[in-house]
Amino acid sequence: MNFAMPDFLPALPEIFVLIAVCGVLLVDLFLTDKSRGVTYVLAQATLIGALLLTLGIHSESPVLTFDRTFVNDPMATVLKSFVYAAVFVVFVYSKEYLRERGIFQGEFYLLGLFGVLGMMIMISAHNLLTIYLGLELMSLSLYAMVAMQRDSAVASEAAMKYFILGAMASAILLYGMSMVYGVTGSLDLGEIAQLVRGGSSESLVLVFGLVFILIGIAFKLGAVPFHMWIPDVYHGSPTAVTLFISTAPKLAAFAILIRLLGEGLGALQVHWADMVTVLAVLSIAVGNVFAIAQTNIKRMLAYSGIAHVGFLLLGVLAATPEGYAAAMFYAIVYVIMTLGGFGMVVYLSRKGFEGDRLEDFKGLNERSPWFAFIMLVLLFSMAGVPPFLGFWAKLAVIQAVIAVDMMWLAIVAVLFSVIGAFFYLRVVKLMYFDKPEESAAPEATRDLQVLLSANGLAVLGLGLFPGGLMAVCLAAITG
Amino acid sequence: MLADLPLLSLVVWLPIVGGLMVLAFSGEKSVLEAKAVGLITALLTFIASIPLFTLFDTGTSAMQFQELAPWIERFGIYYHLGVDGISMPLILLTTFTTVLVIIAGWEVITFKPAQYLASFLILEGLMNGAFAALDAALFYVFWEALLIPMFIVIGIWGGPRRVYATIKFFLYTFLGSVFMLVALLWLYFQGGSFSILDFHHLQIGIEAQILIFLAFLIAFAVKVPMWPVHTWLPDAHVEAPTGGSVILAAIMLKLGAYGFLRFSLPITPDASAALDWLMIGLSLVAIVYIGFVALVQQDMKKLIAYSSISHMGFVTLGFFVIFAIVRSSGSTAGAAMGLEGGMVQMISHGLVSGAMFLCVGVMYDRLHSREIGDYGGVVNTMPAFAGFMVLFAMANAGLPGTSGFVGEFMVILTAFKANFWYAFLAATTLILGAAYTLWMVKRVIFGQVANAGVAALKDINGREALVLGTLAFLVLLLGIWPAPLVDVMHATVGNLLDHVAAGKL
Amino acid sequence: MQLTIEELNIAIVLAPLFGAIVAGLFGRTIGREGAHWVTTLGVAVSFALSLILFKQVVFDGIGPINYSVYTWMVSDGVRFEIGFLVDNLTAMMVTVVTFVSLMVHIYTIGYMADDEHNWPEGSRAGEASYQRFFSYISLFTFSMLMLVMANNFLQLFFGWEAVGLVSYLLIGFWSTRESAIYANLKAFLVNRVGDFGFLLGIGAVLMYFNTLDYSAVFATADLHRDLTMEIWPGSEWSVISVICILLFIGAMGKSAQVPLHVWLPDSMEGPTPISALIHAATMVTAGIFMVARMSPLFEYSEAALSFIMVIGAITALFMGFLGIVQHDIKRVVAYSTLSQLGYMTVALGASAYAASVFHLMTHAFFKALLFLAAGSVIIAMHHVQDMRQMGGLRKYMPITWITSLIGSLALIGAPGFAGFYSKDSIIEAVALSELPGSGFAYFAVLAGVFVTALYSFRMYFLVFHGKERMDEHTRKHLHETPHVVTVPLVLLAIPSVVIGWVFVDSMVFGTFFDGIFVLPEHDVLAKLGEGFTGAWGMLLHGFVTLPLWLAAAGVGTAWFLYMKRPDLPEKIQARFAPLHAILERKYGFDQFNDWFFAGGSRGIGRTLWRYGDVTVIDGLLVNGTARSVNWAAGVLRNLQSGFLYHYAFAMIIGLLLLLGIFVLG
Amino acid sequence: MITLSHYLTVGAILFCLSMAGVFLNRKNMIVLLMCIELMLLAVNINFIAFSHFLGDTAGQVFVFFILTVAAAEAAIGLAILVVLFRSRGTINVGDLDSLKG
Amino acid sequence: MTFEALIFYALSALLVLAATAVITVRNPVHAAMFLVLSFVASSGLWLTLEAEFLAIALVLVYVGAVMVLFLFVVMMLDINIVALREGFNRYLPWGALVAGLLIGIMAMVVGGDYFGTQMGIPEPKPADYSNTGALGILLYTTYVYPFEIAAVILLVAIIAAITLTMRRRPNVKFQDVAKQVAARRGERVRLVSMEAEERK
Repeated sequence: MNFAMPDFLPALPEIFVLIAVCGVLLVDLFLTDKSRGVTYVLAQATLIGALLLTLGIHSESPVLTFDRTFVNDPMATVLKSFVYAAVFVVFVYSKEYLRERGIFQGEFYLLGLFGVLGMMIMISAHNLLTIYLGLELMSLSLYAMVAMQRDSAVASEAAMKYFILGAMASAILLYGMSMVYGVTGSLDLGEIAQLVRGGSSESLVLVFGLVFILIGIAFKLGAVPFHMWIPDVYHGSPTAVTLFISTAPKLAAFAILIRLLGEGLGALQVHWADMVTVLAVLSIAVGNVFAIAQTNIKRMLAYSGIAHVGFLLLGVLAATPEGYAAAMFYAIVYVIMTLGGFGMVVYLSRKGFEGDRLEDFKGLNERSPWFAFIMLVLLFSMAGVPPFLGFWAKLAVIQAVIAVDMMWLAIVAVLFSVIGAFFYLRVVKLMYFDKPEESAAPEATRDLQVLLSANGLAVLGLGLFPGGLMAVCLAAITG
Repeated sequence: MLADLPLLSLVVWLPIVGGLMVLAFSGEKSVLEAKAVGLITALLTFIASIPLFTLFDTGTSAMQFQELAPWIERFGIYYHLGVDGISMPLILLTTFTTVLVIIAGWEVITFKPAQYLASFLILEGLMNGAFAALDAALFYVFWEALLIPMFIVIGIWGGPRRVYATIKFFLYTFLGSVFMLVALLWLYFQGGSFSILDFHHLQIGIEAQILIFLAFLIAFAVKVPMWPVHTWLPDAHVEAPTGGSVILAAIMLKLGAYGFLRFSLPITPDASAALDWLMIGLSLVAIVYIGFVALVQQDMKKLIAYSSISHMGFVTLGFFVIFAIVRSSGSTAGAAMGLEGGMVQMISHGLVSGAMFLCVGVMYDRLHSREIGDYGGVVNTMPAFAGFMVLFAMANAGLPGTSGFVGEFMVILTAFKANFWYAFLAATTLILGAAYTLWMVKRVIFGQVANAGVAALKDINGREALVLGTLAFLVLLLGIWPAPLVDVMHATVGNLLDHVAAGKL
Repeated sequence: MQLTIEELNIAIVLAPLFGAIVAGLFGRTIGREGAHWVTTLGVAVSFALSLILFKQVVFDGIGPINYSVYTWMVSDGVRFEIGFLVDNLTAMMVTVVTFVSLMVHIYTIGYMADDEHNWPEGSRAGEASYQRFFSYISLFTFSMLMLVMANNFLQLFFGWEAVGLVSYLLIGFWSTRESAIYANLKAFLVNRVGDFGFLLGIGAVLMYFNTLDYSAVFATADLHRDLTMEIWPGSEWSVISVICILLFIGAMGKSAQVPLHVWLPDSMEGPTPISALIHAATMVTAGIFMVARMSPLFEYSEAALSFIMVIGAITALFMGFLGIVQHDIKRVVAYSTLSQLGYMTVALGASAYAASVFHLMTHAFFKALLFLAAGSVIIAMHHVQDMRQMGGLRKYMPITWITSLIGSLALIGAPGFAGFYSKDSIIEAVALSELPGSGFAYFAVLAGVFVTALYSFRMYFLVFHGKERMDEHTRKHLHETPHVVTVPLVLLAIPSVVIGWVFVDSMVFGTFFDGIFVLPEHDVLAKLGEGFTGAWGMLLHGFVTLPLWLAAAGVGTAWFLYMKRPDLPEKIQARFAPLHAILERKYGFDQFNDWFFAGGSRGIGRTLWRYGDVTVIDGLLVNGTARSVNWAAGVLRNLQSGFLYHYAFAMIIGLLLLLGIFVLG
Repeated sequence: MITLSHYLTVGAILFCLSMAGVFLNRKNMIVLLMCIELMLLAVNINFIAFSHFLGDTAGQVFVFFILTVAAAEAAIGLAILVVLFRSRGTINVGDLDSLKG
Repeated sequence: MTFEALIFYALSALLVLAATAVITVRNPVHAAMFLVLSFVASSGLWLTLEAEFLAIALVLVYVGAVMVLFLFVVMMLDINIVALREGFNRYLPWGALVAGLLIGIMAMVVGGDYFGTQMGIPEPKPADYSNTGALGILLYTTYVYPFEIAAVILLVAIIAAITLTMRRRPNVKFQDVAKQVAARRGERVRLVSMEAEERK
């Protein structure tokens, strides 16, 4: 039996992150709670290093290695880079928050970095097996992170729900994978794509498997009706963890969506496009309508996230490169906006005060005009009002839908976005039109303030010049 | 030399940058600096917009002062600005009104004045952008973005029901415009470009045209506003601070009408022709129905708001009667006056309704009431103000010699050519407009001093006199000599008319 | 310095405007003296120049002048211009207007001298009211001149509405009086009803002639005589008729013809000088002037002419009746004005435009005279206007008495006085008209003569003769009014006597009004002119015609009832109580209008607002949608029950659904 | 004769049963964890059956990994369960409803 | 019915019954035991599918380790069993309906022609075929990358489990042998001299 040494280079970032995490793990063992900052710095350094490596080995065309179980292509490069960036921001935002709640532990960063590794694996997966393992690596880390605040009853409840439903979703996904495997006899996405395209296989069973796979991914993305964990988990988790869960994993989930549906089962597009349509419409509707009734901003943002996923799926269901690019753009934009949104919650919070009720935003304009403005930008961006970034994301996906002549879908989407605008406006109303209950500006560390400002301004700035990011996404999809 | 400057970019971005600078003076100690920066910015913008008029070539229908730069190449979106005879006067109106609004709010706004000024300046830039944009996506960006400062303005500095009003305002208009977005995207796919001028020449079948037209209609009808999607306006006006009402009435409503000229008519001429009955019907309903409704209002701002709707009915009537004329005569002769009349009405309404709202604002600042019943005999304590009020009321009632007359006159004359009954119903505004306006004047201005509040009123100060006087001058000037305004439109309107009459089928 | 004719015209028009602006904007600075000087001088200049103009146009025969001053606007190939058309008709009107206006200006100096007493304590509106008043009447003069000198419909409409505006301002001059501001709103709105038609008429002109220039329209009028249009499907209307009737509706408003007359009596709430100037001499005759000016159009529409004649006849007779029962001295004159306007209108309908305009001119003088005389009485009576508190005033105010008598005689058409020539011409012309309705019209104008005489002399006797019914205090202070008041009376009395005699020949039967066009088959005046033997002949002939005896009978009746048997009127009143009630209520027009139009509009408005806007659109559609979305959100959120098994169940259902749709389906 | 279908049907039944178990069990969280294990078992049966009938060992490799992951999952699941019990004193599924709406 | 079929049906029935019992029995300990049974039954099924290594691994790993863990937790948490059964029957019809429907659809698909007849029965592997060897070769060559990931996953599980469950309670008393050994006399014994007290 010949065993050729695989090419490790494309997987360098993964390898680096793994080694670095192990290093951090060891270092952390010898740190006292006072010097826990070192772990934080190391974790951030790991992310930066991974980013540099990822960009360094960037390749224009797909490079497969490890017996075709791993792929490095432009999409992987872009998505991974944004994953690092998102997690970097999450770590910055959450540092003070964790410290105030006594969970500023090395494990948070370790699990976070393992989660990042899982996402990287998902993004670069080219085999059903690696997809599954990446997904599990990420999910397990996330489950644990949610439960980390052990004395919090809601956090452990959230973790339990997340875990049970997540495991169920994994099983469903696996069931779908088994069907695909059973029909094609292969786990390799490239081979599967070829076999499916060849049409030699039974399409009914494939569609059957497809449904399960789609549900698995839909769960991770949080598409209706597989979304029910999202509000509870976002709400129950410590905000720092909510930040983490709600951002970077979406990019990874998007990646496997493209890998599985776009690359692997692209030939079944006629079938899954309709399924995705159903999910998209339901997500947009449920997300926007349910959000109206919320009184907790984390919950509200959770529902808003569900609606955003619906929009993202619009780009996917178009099943064109432009559509995928639009969806990817949407995913990235969503991550940027969500970081800001939950970042604001962190900003408002302090020891013993979560700052996650809507009323907590009352009169923010008088307490801190600048951050009220940042939140305003974020909210309008989420509502899809130009000139902010969120508008371009919506524009891109709606355009993708119109390009495939699904006008009705575009109209449904925009109609619900109007309903959605209402609850974003309500927050603006609280911040700007209501009187504050306390007058002092919320306290926050300098790095949080700077980064949060940058985050908001990015939404504005990229809104004014979205062309670059769009081009990046298109290039990432078309190669 | 002057023409080489990117004038349009200047009038768009100068106020926005200025507005952001004003925000830098948010502190309580730097109120005066904030005001100074705000006023200077507004004045500079106004000055920058003047060459648009003086250097304007009335002989051509082509876009002038064009600026073109790639913006988002992925979608073929360009930063493309330019003005023609339709948009140029509106930009001037915008820059001018903003100056007045800033002066008018000078001492009145004490709560966060820097944010107030910044909102208006940013709003100004965005409105100028919407008028100047020649790229549909760019237009849409401006069109939507300007909701935000207005939302803030009404919400922060508005009256007791401001939250309801401003959210209603935002959602209403947002609802309207998303349909336009879908239509614009569809058009993009037909021609592969977002250029409005390219849209004009797209060949589109009649069914598609009708759908596009309806999508545009929802967007623009809400903004104009046309019956029955007008109910946001009275609320927004009533609750908005004076400056907000002025900008809303003077300029924002014009955006909707402008949209009809820039989008609906040239892009979907055949659908416009096919559905002109609808548009004319809605316009006439606006004129008559709203006229009656205005009659019974007890709140001055609400009354003026309703009168705005009624007056905007003339604008849309003027735009859409042209088809009936073209149909009956087979040529475009006689139709241009409708378009030009609608345009003139837009400008005039901007001045007159702005002035009316400022008048109400003057009284509100003193007595903090907009109820007609709380006033009476104001002339006894504010004679100079009463003079202005009566003048603007007369202009609102369409008295010849004031600008209010010109547009209505032109539209009614054109409507007569289309159908006697169009003109008949439109002309009822002569009676209704006078009735609701002058009845209000009677109850507010004339009569015995009604109560101690009125007895204690102080007449307008120099600042208010300056604002109202400037408006009075323009109202009279346009009434006595509208030719300069109308002349800049001829080439553009003629071209538009030929284009629309030719159709696309 | 020799002015060109163009400069002359502009100067005539602008001189009053200048005065108005100076007095209006800088009234406080220049003070009362300055204000009345600048405005009076402005009008005086205007009057002097108009005399020059009259001479040049009428006597030097430089002919009709038609030119444009500036282009107001060009749209759609149509040039809207501001310009002047000056022919004999215009010249006559300009002269009359400036003359009466000048008289009124002078008179006002006296009449308004104590105006501050008319304002409540502390009202700042009363501070410069004197200056403002002068500004307004000068502005009125400007507007009226613009109206009569217009060479196109646009400018006509401008003047038309501008005089309406000034009328509005002046009726409501004493703006703290509820009745005044009610009256001025009413006047404006009723006028607007007329303008509504007028504007539509202009629209029709533009549509069919594609120009608003008089000369161009008149030149092609006959080409349009057979054109028809459909107002509603299946009905063919003559275009010219439609245009003419629409335009005449405008005239009905301005010249207070039934049923749009209701504003005029109420307009007496304004100060007396403007009642004289605006609501008697000039503005109200704008409608008459307009129809005369449009004669080239009206001639082609017998339907319109008939309509005009009938409306005029109704006004002439029935408004006269109302004069009999009024007690307010100014209202009597006002109803007499209505009645006289009816005469003029009837003449228009009979195609006797020249007679109509002639009557317009004579009426301007004697009615201004009567009003100013009434004003003089009012001044003397310390602003008491009720005739029941007067009587025997001739002893105290001889000049007023004499001039009033002259005015009244002129009004009833006593032979030799101005009114005789004009009124007789009208009656004779109507007799000759063959249009439908002319019979009724003839009856009305004849009966009107009697009625006119009756109410005129009723007033005369009640005011100047008989018992002195005023209170002691007033009587003590009774004396003749100052010269600024009496001089205009005298100056107006002169033309009231002589003007008819001077101009009847050229104006009614000659070719003076060269701008007036009459079709040969309508030309009653030409027929009448065949028997015309000059002013003397007409005077003599007058003694043998019915009108004179009717007038005499009227005077006699008045004398009998109010001098001889002052107790009788009350008895008659009691005897014919229902009839009297109808007259007291002015046929119920006001009540009907208040109830139907004012109340109805408010009712419609309220209904549309409450149910249309508030309930249906806002309540049901807008907020209803918002509410239902909110409600749905509130209810649906219960789906998110918090229970894991429900979440799992949702996933299973989702799985089932997708399988069901895509695998089974 | 026992065909692939037979095995797959067993897998399907097992899968559905365990899913129904998640839905039906309203009291004990531990049983939910067991149901998850059963679901994975069902998938494993599928993979092994396919692997056998396709003559391809990759399916078995997959099962190998699933087993590994399932063990890890069980560990974490139980750890969360312990945390939950410590913080709330119950593992009753029906009591876990403080997050809702 | 062949012997193989008999075994298949027997094991399948056992599996299904055991699984049903897992979700229906009251006592979690019993449930765990039934789970063990179902693992064993499926391990038997896997043997019929010539997956010897996995069959053994299943028994070893699951029955031996995972189930012990389950039981350990069950015991540790000491849950009131009686209260845990309410409401089950109320939802049973729904559960049965949904499960039945689902089984129907799934069985229809997987029991269809494609897997039923089109896919033939493979030849049995030769006697010297080593399932473990084949698996091992694949695992360490083709699937080395997933193998590494699996290792990481286990590491995460360790870290997570420790993080979540290990508590350092400040006032818990425990022995630290190293500390005990390193103790010096001076740290433990303090010699004090005190005055004798007088008896009261």
